[in-house]
Amino acid sequence: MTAVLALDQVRRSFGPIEVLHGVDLALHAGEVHALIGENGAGKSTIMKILGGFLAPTAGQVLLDGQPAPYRSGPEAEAAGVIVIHQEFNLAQDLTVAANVFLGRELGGWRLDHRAMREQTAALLERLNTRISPDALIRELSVPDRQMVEIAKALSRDARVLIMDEPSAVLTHREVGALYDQIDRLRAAGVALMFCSHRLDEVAHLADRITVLRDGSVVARAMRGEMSEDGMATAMVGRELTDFFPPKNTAQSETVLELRDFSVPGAVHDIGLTLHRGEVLGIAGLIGSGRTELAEGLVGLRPHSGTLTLKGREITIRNPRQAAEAGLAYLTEDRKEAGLLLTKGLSENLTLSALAKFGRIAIDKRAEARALDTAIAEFDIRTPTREIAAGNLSGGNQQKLLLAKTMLTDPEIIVIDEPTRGIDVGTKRQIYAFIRKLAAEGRSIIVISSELTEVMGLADRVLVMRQGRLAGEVAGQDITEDNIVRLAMGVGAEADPIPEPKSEPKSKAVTP
Amino acid sequence: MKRINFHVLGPLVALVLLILLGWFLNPAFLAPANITNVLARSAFIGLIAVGMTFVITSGGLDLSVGSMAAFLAGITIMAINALAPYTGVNWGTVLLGMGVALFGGLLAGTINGTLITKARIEPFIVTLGTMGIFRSLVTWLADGGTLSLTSDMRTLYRPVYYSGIGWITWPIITFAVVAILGELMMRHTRFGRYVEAIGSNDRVARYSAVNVNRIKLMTYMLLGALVGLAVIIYVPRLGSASGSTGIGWELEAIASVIIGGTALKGGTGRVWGTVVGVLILSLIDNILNLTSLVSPYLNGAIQGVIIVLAVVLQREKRTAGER
Amino acid sequence: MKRINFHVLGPLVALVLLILLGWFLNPAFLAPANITNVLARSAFIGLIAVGMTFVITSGGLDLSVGSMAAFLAGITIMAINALAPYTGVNWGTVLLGMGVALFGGLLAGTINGTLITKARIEPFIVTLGTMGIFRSLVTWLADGGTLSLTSDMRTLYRPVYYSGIGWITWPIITFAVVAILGELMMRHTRFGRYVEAIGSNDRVARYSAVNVNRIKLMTYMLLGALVGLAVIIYVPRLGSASGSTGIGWELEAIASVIIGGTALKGGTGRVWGTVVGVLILSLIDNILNLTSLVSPYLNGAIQGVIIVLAVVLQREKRTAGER
Amino acid sequence: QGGEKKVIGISIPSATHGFMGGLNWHAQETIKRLNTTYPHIEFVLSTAGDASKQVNDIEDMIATRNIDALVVLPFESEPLTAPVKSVKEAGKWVTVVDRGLSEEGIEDLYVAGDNTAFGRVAGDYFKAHLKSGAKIVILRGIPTTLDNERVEAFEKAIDGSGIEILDKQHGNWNRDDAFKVMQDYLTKFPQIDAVWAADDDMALGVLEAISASKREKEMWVIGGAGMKEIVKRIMDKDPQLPVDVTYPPALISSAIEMTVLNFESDAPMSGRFIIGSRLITPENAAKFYFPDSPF
Ligand SMILES: Nc1ncnc2c1ncn2[C@@H]1O[C@H](COP(=O)(O)OP(=O)(O)OP(=O)(O)O)[C@@H](O)[C@H]1O
Ligand SMILES: Nc1ncnc2c1ncn2[C@@H]1O[C@H](COP(=O)(O)OP(=O)(O)OP(=O)(O)O)[C@@H](O)[C@H]1O
Ligand SMILES: O[C@@H]1[C@H](O)[C@H](O)CO[C@H]1O
Ligand SMILES: [Mg+2]
Ligand SMILES: [Mg+2]
Repeated sequence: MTAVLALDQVRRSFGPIEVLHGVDLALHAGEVHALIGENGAGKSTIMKILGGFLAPTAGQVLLDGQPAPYRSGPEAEAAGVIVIHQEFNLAQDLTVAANVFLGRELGGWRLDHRAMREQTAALLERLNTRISPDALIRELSVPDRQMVEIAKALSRDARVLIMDEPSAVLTHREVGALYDQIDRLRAAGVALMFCSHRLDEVAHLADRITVLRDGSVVARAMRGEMSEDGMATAMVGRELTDFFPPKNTAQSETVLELRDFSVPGAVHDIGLTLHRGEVLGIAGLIGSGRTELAEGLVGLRPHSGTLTLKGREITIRNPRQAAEAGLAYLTEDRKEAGLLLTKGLSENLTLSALAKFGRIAIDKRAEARALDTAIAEFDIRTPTREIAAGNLSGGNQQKLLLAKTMLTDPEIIVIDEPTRGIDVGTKRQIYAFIRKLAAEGRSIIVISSELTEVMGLADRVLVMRQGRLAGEVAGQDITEDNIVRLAMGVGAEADPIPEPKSEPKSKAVTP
Repeated sequence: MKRINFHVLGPLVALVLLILLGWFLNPAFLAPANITNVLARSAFIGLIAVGMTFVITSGGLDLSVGSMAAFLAGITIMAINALAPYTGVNWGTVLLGMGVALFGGLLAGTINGTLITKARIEPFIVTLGTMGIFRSLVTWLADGGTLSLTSDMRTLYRPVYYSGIGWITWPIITFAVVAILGELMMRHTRFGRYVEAIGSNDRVARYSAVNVNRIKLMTYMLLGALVGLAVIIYVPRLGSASGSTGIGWELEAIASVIIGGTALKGGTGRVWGTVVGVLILSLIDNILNLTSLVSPYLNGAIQGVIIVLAVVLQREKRTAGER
Repeated sequence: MKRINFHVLGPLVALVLLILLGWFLNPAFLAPANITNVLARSAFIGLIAVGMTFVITSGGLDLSVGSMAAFLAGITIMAINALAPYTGVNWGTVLLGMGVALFGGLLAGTINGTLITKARIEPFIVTLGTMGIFRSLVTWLADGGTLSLTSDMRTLYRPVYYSGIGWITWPIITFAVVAILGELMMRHTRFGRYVEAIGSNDRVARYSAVNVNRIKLMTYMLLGALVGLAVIIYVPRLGSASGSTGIGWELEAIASVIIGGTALKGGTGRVWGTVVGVLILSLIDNILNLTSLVSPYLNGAIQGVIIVLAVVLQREKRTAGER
Repeated sequence: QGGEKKVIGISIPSATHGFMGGLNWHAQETIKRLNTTYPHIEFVLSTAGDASKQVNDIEDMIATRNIDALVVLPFESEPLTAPVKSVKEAGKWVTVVDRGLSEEGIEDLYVAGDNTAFGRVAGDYFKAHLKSGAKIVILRGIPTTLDNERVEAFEKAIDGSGIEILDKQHGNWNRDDAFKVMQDYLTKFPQIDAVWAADDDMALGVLEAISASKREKEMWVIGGAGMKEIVKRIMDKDPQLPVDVTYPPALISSAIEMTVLNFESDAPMSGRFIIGSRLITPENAAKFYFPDSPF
């Protein structure tokens, strides 16, 4: 069986630094190929090379055994090689339908808006989402944008579909829809490749696994040949134990209390308490309002209700007031709201905490030291320190964002998708770090779409549904089943989106 | 567009308020003669502003249009005067002159567009440069003075500005047709879609197999051609051009586009809004002339205030996390 | 900065080429008198352009600076003339006048900035509006004519433009000090850092607890104050102001900023580049006066060509391998 | 020939409207002509779009061109006064043209039109040819001192005649602007008996607006300066354009020539030469008609 698309001894350098050292790789029709590796190992670079978006510095790309005839992404697409990039590739000012059909609009002289809208709606339907084809991309949440990317890729006539961390920002429900589509395409004979840091997903989907470390292939396996532990070990190069750190008991002191907290149009009458030293998880489906709640909390969105911080009622109208009150928020939208992609690492690192680096003049040496610390503490892998943040690998961008948030030394930290796109090894470090913060007496709210993460990390889990609190689970009751049932609407397995009105304000499921 | 966005209609509201104000201050304001005057005068800036909408929507800018208009008017007049002795005083000669204006505009736009896309220089700088160049050239061609059509050609060509179908004169018809075509082009053709996509994010457009440079070039060519068209109806009005023709048209055109709701940074174009913007600007002038409320020295101040107010009406409500 | 970026040095190369050209055309070009002249007259636009660098870097724009300068010069002159009879013809009166200019500039900048940040109107529109307003006001204050310092105040104030430390006159000193402070501010202070952050992505800045509106407002206030400072050294030069003072300064200032390598879309500011840009623009004028090679009608064309060429030198190479 | 080498600097506003265009043309023609007559005299011409640039030009002439004499048409009087004064103080010959300096006694030679007369001559014509109760409109130039002088003189001249000035807006010495302003006057005022357009460029825009509204029979128009198209129409007895008031752009030629003669002849050239504004009528129009001039 000859490969549809393959790499032959491919090398790639950025400036003086080589990041791929002679990679061989083959994608076969009707097969799902997983590419795994630590952050910065070179996965995205490989995918860009396969898709024509980057040229190899040495070696070649083979399509059907012949040197690939394309010189650019669009040419590759015309040849049936489609890439879903790790970073979004959508025009913010255009509608969902316009983005899905960008470059291949339907219609003659006059665009056939209706056909494009209908076909887009059908694709989205297939993915089981409620996104409107007429919505502007800028109005969509991060996971919704990912779903649009997937819909866009599905709409093309793919022989090869390459997906760079397609599930990193998706919740349980959308991930299911994605898997269905992958199965369907595999059955139709498409050659698929994806990368992911969710190793259970890799085990579930992949027919073939390639493990990359520091730009070289270090292991290959077929379905069933490699356990999740084996994958982790191969990626990191050493054994990983104790994935989640042990939970410690939170103190009884309440540091934060919300009553009747609402964010117009998204969050309704939320009441919650957060204790010193506690890790509070928030779970829910896309659109359940978790992000809006967090953004309301730190003053990024208009809100109503009362917020009591260490016994004092305060108002927070903007993130600066939040920062002054010791409250920090780490956004899920790393590219648009988290990092200045064209700026250097230290400019990004110190932006929120610049006041610490000098009253008037910025102490650049202190900044450099802070970067050293951050690189060490968060294991940021970067070819050089002079790189622009946007040129870091996706996972390393996430680490930089974490480091940036922590630099403000907050007492209460709201983290939206803390390990989005982060490799297993580093995840473990981050979990340990979060625990350490809690042990120091800080309080952390973790919003995560990865159920295992919420379950493994949180002392208590709040579940949101349609902008309201659906319930709370703690201790032994933190189980996947309990959380999913609350997120979907209690006891309604068959009906994922029931009517919102009749629900009680908050349903405690505490033991 | 299903839901009604108040801010989208902002400029329209401003326009209606202005019309009511004009009518209240002087009933002659709504006389057909005045309406013809105002609409016909709006046509030059209007045509240019429609083209400018595409350029700005794609993320570009063109400061050279005023000087380009002067230059094109100059060469059109020189061409007609030079041809008339051979081709005769007839419509053929006028048509040749029109061809010079259109073709010259297309060429001028191509020069701007090529420098911007091929030589990759900021549009602001390229068109600031060509702005100086075109104006110098026309001053030089006119020897510092005025280039005028010979009086027989003038008489022949004149109706193109002043006549039409009843009170709807040719400039008005041209402007209306171009505005409608422009709106259709922006909304319903690939070209319009690509222009918006490029202005929104040109990397995304490039990745989607859009020929970004060609589309950008085309926006400048379109604008150039529309400047040529504006010149075609400008020349018969006064029959002359000089170094002072079209001074400040670029600012008026850009202002109309932005008042109409197109973002200066590109991505969303609204041709009908531009038309409203053009009308708002010419109405302000007209109303100030029709009333003598304030010292004429203060006209500029009143204009300034109204421009800002017209845009206040279309402020967008803050969305997610934006404040 | 470790490696030398050729495109960063582009404007500097253009400047050096221009200096060599000037020297070649006329050796008197390098005489101290000429150098003093050129540097001193660059100071007005220079001061304004340094302020404009911050505004543009933060993603803003200010079209009103030329009219603002005219207006401030007008009220400064009126204030000095009005005060002199009471406070006497002395430096105290001049200082009060300077205070009017600075404070007026700060206030004007605050108005622009507030409309932009609080009322959330496009900077282009706000400052197009205030551009008209300031110019109208000065024309109105001057009754269509010219506002002039009384001759005794004029004589007293004059050395502020014409004297200094040897050939280094006060305008040169002021410009140099402001340029250095500006460069330090952009590179080494929180303010500069925030300005760049806001210009490169204001959402990220907001999420990073930067007070975006306050910083933006401050850029307009800084620019206003620098326009005031420019007026302080402009008034003693000509001793008068009128409706035509400062016409086109906004374009010159913006062009200097962009020639200097600051992107019009914001995010990266280069104050030293702006200084080079200002010098390039004033040298072009000066060089055109060094010989009588071309028809004065074509001066604008030559300027245009040089501006474009100066920027060609700094085109960025597309990153290798990206496609 | 072969006299002493001299450099004469000429600084004038750039050709931003018809009149200035004419002035620029005359300056260049004169330089060409004098260059052949006096090869040892070098001319340095610069044009400026605003007062500040004009001061720069003059500074450059002193610093790099080593001029012996300066012929200057100040963009504005006040701002140019001190810079021109320092040229004089540096021992150069100074000729001022048209717009006088704001301080007396600086220049050696003053060659100018008469702005007061420009307004008065027009005003006198209105007074003589309109009945009491007649209604007129005025188009003013760019807001400047010289425009103010003209309008004041005009208003003074018609004082007591019973002529009513309906409105006076700025047409900025520009055809397009004048066209628009006149269109709006025509909308606003049902009765207009005459128009003082105060500049021939504006007069052309005004005439066009009137003819588009088909009200040619109702009113006549008076411009100013002596543009060839206008003079031609007066020669042809156009009833809409009965007369014009001169303000010849050629006065720059006289100024340059007299400055040259100061160096080349023994005749004393200093003093004031005011070229009065005269009325061009169909009878004398031929004398004012120069078909080759661009103005
Ligand atoms: N344009 C660029 N300039 C410089 N270095 C780059 C550029 N793009 C990628 N790199 C570097 O190449 C290396 C590989 O990056 P790549 O994005 O392929 O990693 P990855 O395996 O996808 O990681 P992640 O899991 O974090 O997404 C990283 O060190 C990255 O910093
Ligand atoms: N009731 C609703 N009806 C329609 N759209 C909604 C509703 N609630 C939220 N949305 C939209 O759904 C999107 C996702 O909301 P949000 O970001 O708060 O979800 P989330 O719970 O944080 O999940 P995630 O961050 O994983 O998307 C937003 O664009 C929001 O406007
Ligand atoms: O520029 C003006 C006018 O055009 C006028 O007609 C003559 O005087 C000049 O100074
Ligand atoms: Mg990656
Ligand atoms: Mg979320």
